[in-house]
Amino acid sequence: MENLNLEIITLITGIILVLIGIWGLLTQKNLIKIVIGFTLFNTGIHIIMVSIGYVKNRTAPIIDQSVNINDVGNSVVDPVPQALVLTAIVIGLGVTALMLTYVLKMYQKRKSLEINNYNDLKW
Amino acid sequence: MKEDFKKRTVISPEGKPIEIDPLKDYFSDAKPKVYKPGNPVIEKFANWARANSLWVLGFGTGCGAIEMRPLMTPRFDAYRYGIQWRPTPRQASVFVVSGYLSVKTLKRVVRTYEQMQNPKFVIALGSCTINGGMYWDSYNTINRLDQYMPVDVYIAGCMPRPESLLAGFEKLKTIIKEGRGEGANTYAEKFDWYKANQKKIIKDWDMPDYNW
Amino acid sequence: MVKNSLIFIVLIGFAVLLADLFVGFNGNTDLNTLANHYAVSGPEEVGSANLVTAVVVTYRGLDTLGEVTILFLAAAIVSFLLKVEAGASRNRKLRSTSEILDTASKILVPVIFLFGIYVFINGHLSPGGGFQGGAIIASGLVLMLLAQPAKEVGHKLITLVESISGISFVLIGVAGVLFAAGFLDNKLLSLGKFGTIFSAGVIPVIYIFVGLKVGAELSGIITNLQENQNEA
Amino acid sequence: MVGPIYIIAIALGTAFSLGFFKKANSNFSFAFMLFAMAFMTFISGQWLYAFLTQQQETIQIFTAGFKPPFSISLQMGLHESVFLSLINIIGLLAAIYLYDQLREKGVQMMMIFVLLFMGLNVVIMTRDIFNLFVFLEIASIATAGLIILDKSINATSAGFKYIIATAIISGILLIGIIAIYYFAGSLFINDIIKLNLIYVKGGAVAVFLVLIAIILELKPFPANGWALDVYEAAHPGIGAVISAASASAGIFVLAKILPIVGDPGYYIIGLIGIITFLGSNLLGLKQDKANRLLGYSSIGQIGLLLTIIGLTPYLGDKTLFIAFGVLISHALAKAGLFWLAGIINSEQIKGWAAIRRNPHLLVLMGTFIFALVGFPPFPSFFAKWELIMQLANNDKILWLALILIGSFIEGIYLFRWFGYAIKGENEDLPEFKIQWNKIIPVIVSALGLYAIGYYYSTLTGLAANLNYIPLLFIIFLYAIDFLPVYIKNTISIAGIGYYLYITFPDLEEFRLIFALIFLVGGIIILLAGYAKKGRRSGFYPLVMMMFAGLIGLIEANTTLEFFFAWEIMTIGSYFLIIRGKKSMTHALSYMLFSVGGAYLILAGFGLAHIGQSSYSLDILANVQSYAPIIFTLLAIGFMTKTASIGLHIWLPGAHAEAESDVSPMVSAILLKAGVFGLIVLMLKMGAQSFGSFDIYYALAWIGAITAVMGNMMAAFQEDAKRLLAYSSIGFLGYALFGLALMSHLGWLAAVSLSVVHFMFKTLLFLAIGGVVMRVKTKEMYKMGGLIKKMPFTFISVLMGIIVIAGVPPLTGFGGKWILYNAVLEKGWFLPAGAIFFAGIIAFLYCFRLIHAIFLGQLKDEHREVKEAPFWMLLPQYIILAVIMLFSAIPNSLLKPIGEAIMPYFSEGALEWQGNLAISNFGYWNGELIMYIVGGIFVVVFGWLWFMNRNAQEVKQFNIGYSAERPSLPETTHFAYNFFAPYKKALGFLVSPIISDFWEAVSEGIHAIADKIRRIYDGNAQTYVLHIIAFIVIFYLIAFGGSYGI
Amino acid sequence: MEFKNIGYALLTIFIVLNYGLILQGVVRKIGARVGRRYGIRWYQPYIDIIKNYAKRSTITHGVMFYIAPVFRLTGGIGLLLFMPVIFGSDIFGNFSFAGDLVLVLYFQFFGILGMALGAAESGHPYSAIGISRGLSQVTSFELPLTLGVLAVAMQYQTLNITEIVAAQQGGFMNWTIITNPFAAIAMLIAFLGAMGRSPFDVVLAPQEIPIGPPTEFQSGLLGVLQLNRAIFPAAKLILFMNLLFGGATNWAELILKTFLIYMWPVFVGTVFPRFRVDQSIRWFLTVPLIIGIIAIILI
Repeated sequence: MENLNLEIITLITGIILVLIGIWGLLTQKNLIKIVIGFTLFNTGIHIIMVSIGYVKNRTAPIIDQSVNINDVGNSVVDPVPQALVLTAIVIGLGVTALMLTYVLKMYQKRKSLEINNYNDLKW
Repeated sequence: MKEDFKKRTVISPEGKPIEIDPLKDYFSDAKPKVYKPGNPVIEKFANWARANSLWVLGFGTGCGAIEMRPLMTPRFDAYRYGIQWRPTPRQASVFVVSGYLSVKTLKRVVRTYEQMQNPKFVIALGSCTINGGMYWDSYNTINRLDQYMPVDVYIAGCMPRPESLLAGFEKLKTIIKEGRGEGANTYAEKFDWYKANQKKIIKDWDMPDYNW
Repeated sequence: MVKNSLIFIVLIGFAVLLADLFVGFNGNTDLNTLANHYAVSGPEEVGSANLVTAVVVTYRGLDTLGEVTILFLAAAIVSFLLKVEAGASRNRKLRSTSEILDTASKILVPVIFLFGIYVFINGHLSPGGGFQGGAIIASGLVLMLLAQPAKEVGHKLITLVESISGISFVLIGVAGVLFAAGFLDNKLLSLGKFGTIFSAGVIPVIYIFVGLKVGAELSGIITNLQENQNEA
Repeated sequence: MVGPIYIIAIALGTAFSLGFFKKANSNFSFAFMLFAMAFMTFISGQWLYAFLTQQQETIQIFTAGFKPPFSISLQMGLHESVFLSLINIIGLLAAIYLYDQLREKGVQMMMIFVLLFMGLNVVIMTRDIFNLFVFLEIASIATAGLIILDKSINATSAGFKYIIATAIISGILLIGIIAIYYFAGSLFINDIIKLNLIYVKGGAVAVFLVLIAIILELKPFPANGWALDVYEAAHPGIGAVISAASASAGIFVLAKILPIVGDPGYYIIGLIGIITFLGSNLLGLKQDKANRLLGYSSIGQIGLLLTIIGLTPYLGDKTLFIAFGVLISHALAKAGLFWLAGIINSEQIKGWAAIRRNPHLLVLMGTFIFALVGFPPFPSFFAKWELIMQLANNDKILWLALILIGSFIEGIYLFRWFGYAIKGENEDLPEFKIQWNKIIPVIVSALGLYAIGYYYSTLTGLAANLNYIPLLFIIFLYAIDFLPVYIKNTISIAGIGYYLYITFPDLEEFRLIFALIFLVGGIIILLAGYAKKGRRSGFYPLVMMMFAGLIGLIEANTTLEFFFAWEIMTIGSYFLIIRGKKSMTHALSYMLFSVGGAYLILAGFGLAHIGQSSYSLDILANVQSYAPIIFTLLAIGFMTKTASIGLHIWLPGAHAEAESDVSPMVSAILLKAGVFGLIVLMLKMGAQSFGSFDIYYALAWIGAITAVMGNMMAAFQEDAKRLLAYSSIGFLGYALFGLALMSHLGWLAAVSLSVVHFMFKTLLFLAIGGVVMRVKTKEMYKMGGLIKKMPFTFISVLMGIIVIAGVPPLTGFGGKWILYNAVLEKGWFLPAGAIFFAGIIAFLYCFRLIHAIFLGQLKDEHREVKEAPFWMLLPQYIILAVIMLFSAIPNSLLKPIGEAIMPYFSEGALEWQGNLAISNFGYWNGELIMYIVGGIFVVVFGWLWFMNRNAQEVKQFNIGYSAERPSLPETTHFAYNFFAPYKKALGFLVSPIISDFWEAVSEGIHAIADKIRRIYDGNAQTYVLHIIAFIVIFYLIAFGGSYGI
Repeated sequence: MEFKNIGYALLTIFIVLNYGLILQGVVRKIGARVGRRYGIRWYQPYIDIIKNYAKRSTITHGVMFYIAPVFRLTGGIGLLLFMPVIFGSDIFGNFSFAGDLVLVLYFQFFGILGMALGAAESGHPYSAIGISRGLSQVTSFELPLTLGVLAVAMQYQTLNITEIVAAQQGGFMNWTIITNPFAAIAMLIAFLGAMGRSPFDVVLAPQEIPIGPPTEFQSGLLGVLQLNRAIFPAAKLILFMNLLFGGATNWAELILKTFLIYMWPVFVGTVFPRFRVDQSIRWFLTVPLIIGIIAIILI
């Protein structure tokens, strides 16, 4: 089990979160819970992203006292996934906000959070 | 009058109303013409042919009709005298009125007679056509046929046997050959008189005066 | 039940797919070329101590612009969808809050705001940045609205901040095209001395606008949601 | 030039600034937004211009002052500029279209709108894969915002489904991107391409995830329920944007990342594409909501595009040409249709009947429909042509077949819809208003289709020779549509006449003969047009379109020209047919058979091109492979127009319900196009057989059975025009039989019968048309006795039926005589027996036609009917004169035809001694027969007349009627079910097996479609499940068993 | 064509007309004798025709009604004149140089069609019913006839009737009926229908639809039709004689052969009762059709 490093654990956690998120998204009938399913899915992805960028035994890519300015290349983890995950989080935030807003609007119109009440459009 | 012969208004395809008078629009109202015999020589030849080609209208008006059928059988075989049956008045030349005539039948008989072409001949069969016979005081039969159309030959009897009929045809042949078979012309000449008689007895007169 | 088992089967398939994807993943031991370039040359080229900031704001500035735009879009859609129609009754039933919360919030909110501003101004030096700072500002607003539910937050102010900072961000980007090497070029301003507050070119400026903008956008979303809370 | 980066700057600046504006300034803010859109359009347009005309090189735009891969870079090249221009123009038009909505809903919507287009623009330009993701998200979120434009519950729930679905998809995309980053160490697409990730363990899956996510963004079947709901619920203006702009961008993105995947990707894309194309169109069949139907069609078109992209390896450098053609047609046409939907504002497609209150809108709708189906002169036509040619060349027969099947299914519902628009009930439908801002985009996109279509045709050297002059004439006629009918009629006649005059010297042989049928025939029939009053709106452009197609067929030298003309002719005739009363379903079946036939022709041409570089029609003579199949395909294609048995069901209704002077055009002239096609085909390809089975023998039997069945069905019709229509079917059976004989005499018979058929069918249709015009019914038993009211018409019908019956001395006999000789020469006696049997059956319907209409009892209502108008009679008598000429001097007709045949079949030609024709078997002197018969006739007549000169004229009820009298003409006229005993004996032969067959096919397909579409149950979770399952399934397909795509 | 041809043609017509009338009389006489009657006089048809011409009045329903008999008689005479009546005779070859067998086959319909038109104009429903039956029946027996004709034409490799007759010269073993029996049988069965005698005479059902199509014709118009009834069957007999029985080199042979051929429908007619139209159609399209197909296959 020596392979079971930090990044592997987080990666697997991320994958499991993704699967749990999808499972929730697909099986829950409550709109809010579906949104929660989505956020789990999203979070799982973010964790996967961060895991991918991790380099063993290194520190955050910020040049301060703990990082030798002349040996940055060998002391920090990959900054790119971190930058990407920042963007992804913000996008996820926007999407979640939109979902909740739509749910709110739907609830206002029909006073129901049951997803089966919203399939007038079909076929 | 039958409903169909009353005047009616229909709408034309263009949407205009059209007045229809069936009796005028659908029936010719021309009067019959008198056709004088032509050149005597030709006429004599023609009369010979007419006499030897008697096409009888197959119209059983009364009970006497039963006596006409045997004429076609091998026993009497009227064909050998040039007598044949025709199903349509258009092509027939002899009209055998076979027995009594109810008023209703008279109407049909008159109509049929008028549809035959000149020259045409009438044989009246049985006593009833002569004086009404046993029905002389009946409420709905006529007594004398010759008041309604010219009759060439009467064959008396009730019923006359087929032999009498053959004799009657032979008599008719003689009459035609002598040029006396001009019943059609007589009918045209005395048309008004015949019509008056017909109309007197036929109350529901709902047709043109002459049925072409 | 059939449906659930179907979902389960599909999910297993998906899990297999993900497993297949990462089966060869064994952790990194070294930076790849790209990351190495950022780590080694980043401080020099961009002048930002926070390498993530360097990547986010400069190298991948266009992404950030898009990111801000997404928030902006989300805010606009939320505001559009939840816009309370003019003339609709606004008498919301609000629970009164406790004195403690009210008082505490009055003390804390300015501090939170200040902290937020600190975070985005120092975005190029320390962990944090425009997004983080904006989020902190918005959290202050949440506290304020929790404490004083009846308080009307000026939408106009939010919009104004949002628009001005957004336009400024774009203008900085365009200025990069006009006066420097490209859109959102960092070297529009001098890089300054590495590790100080006035360094890293336009990064702090951009982060200020980003912070303001994110704060305003999140605030907009929050206030809109909040104003709708009893409408349902 | 203004740099592409300014598109972003302008769009963002505008979006952010819009926040300053208040609701009161909505006009100003709209103008501001519109300006931004216009400026974006301008930027992309000027780049496009530069690329097209000034050999501009592709440029890279670096951001942040660094080069990729360190920073994000954008690219501007020809392809980018094309897509940007297309998208931005659609955006600009959509903005104009949404003027009311955007103003009313406030600045937020304007921001969202601008940002959507900014997102799409960047998505196209960017070369960074993560940046691609970000801006795809912008576009998705903006779309989600636009969907809820009217805030209705349906729109909101559709928006929710959309967000959920796209969020899942983008999550997948994100996983893929991060994995790619992990494996490639770069986000710069150009770098990634170089790395060939699919050969890296895990990398292949990463690439697959990105690919499948992008495909899912394009809404492949069946993982696309959410998109359909969006199309249905969203405002049509938004639907247009999604369908036209977003989809175009998606396609571009796919093309952009495709090199990362490399060759194996083509297979997956092609597979998904064809499934989508077929599946979506199939489900569209059952759809009766207009917007949703457009959704199905959009997805179908995207499927086609995916297929094309997937087939890139086979299409080679033609891929771009094909894909652009399909895409541009799709984008403009679909946008136009969505915009029209917003104007009509009807949920159901039946409600589109309202559109014809404004005929110009109908023209626009027609433009879009025909562009979608791929008719000329639209870009899709050329694209489809090229696609089929290339596929055939690469021996991709299955793909070719599937694509044509899908296109055909799409045609079904589009034309059904169009049929409702032209012919549906529109009495009770609500009014609609046409606002300037809504109509301008529609007009622009229609004009754009024409312009691009023309431009497109110049791109292929092949299409450069296409003759557009007739089409310009059509446009001219459309422009003067407001003039009264006699002016337009004169102009049309003059136009045809002039065209004949200028082309006449170039024509020879069969081309000359058929040109004369088409053009002289057209002029003669058009003469009848003078009988019409008023404006006859829209008629003349359509007539001219049909004639343009017909003459195009004659003039065609290449397969493309031939097919182009064929399709033009189909359009024109379709409209002519659908103009008739109650002709909606008939026009639809006509169109479907035509489209189906056209696709067979297309496939045939495609296969014929295998291994040949030339496009001349002569390639048919040097076919390399599949010769019998090509022959069969083309023959069946042409036989849909000649309405051979099995393919005839469109004809009776179509011809019977058409207007009185259109029936002769479609029956007497149009059908000859099929004959002409068969002639060309047979001349070029010669004898063909499957193994030892002679195809021509089969054709002869088909012709014979067609003749028997057509004539027999004609005999049982109650409707006069339907009778004539079936008679046409029968007659073309003779022609087919004659052609199949492949001998001098067979062809002489076929061609002369074609000429004669043209004459008498024109004669009869015009005559019967005149009668129908007067009596206002087509049921023969409702007429009767019209000889006294319409004697001139009677004479032409009399002559017409004598010609049909083939009774000497008129010219119809000539054909029969030649056919007998040809049969004796060939020895195919059994089909010949059927042919002659059919000839006798022709008596039945001939007599019935003339008896039931002109003889017998005149009806009450018709007692004041007038003779047909002069202008209807004039063409009849012109033709009558020609018939008498040909009858009296048969070699005036037969000699030129014989000479035309001579170069191809010289064996067994007729020997002419004056008017005496001598064959190997017999002889025939038409002139002499005419004199003899005429002489006997005159003598007998004179004698009879002398004998009976004093005959008493009587009236119609003066008949010997068993001592009774008729009472009503209706009950006296024996005409209904006239051949009752015949029906009793042989009626089983004409039981509608074939229509039943086609109906069963149609119903079966519809039932399948109805079952399948139940998968779209309206639940967002189901849709997500579809997406995940789609990914998993294609993962299994791609990686199934072995590793690596 | 010269004017003397017209004279020859008139001669032919005269001979055939008289032959036809006498044949009619004789056949009816035979029919009567079979029924053990004395029967009509053999010259009765002459008297009937004269009688009809001697009618003084006529009615007409319109132009077509008037010229229908003309069509009919023209059809009959034309059919006769387009055939070589006597093989090897210039005089009685008539106008056979104008067209071949196909012309003759199709010219039959000239009269049928014209008659149908005229009868229909009378407006009489019975006429129309009769025509409906007649045309239906014609179509059905035409199919075996056509197959037979094709077989015969193929056998002799010509459509020229004179050549067909020439090929049959030299003894009865050369006649088509011997050399090509199936075709001949098919044609002879079709011939039954063409002659319109029992069992295929429901067209003229005398009492049901008073003699069918000509029900309204009378006087001179009927006379013309009667002329045709004499010429037309005779012409058809001559056609079949030419095709199947070796033609005739002189009038005596012609009269003998046609008389014997005529006995075929006469005897069949005397023995068999009437078919309904649908029955006769079915019958013609089964037995004779199959025989015809066999004939074709056997060529």
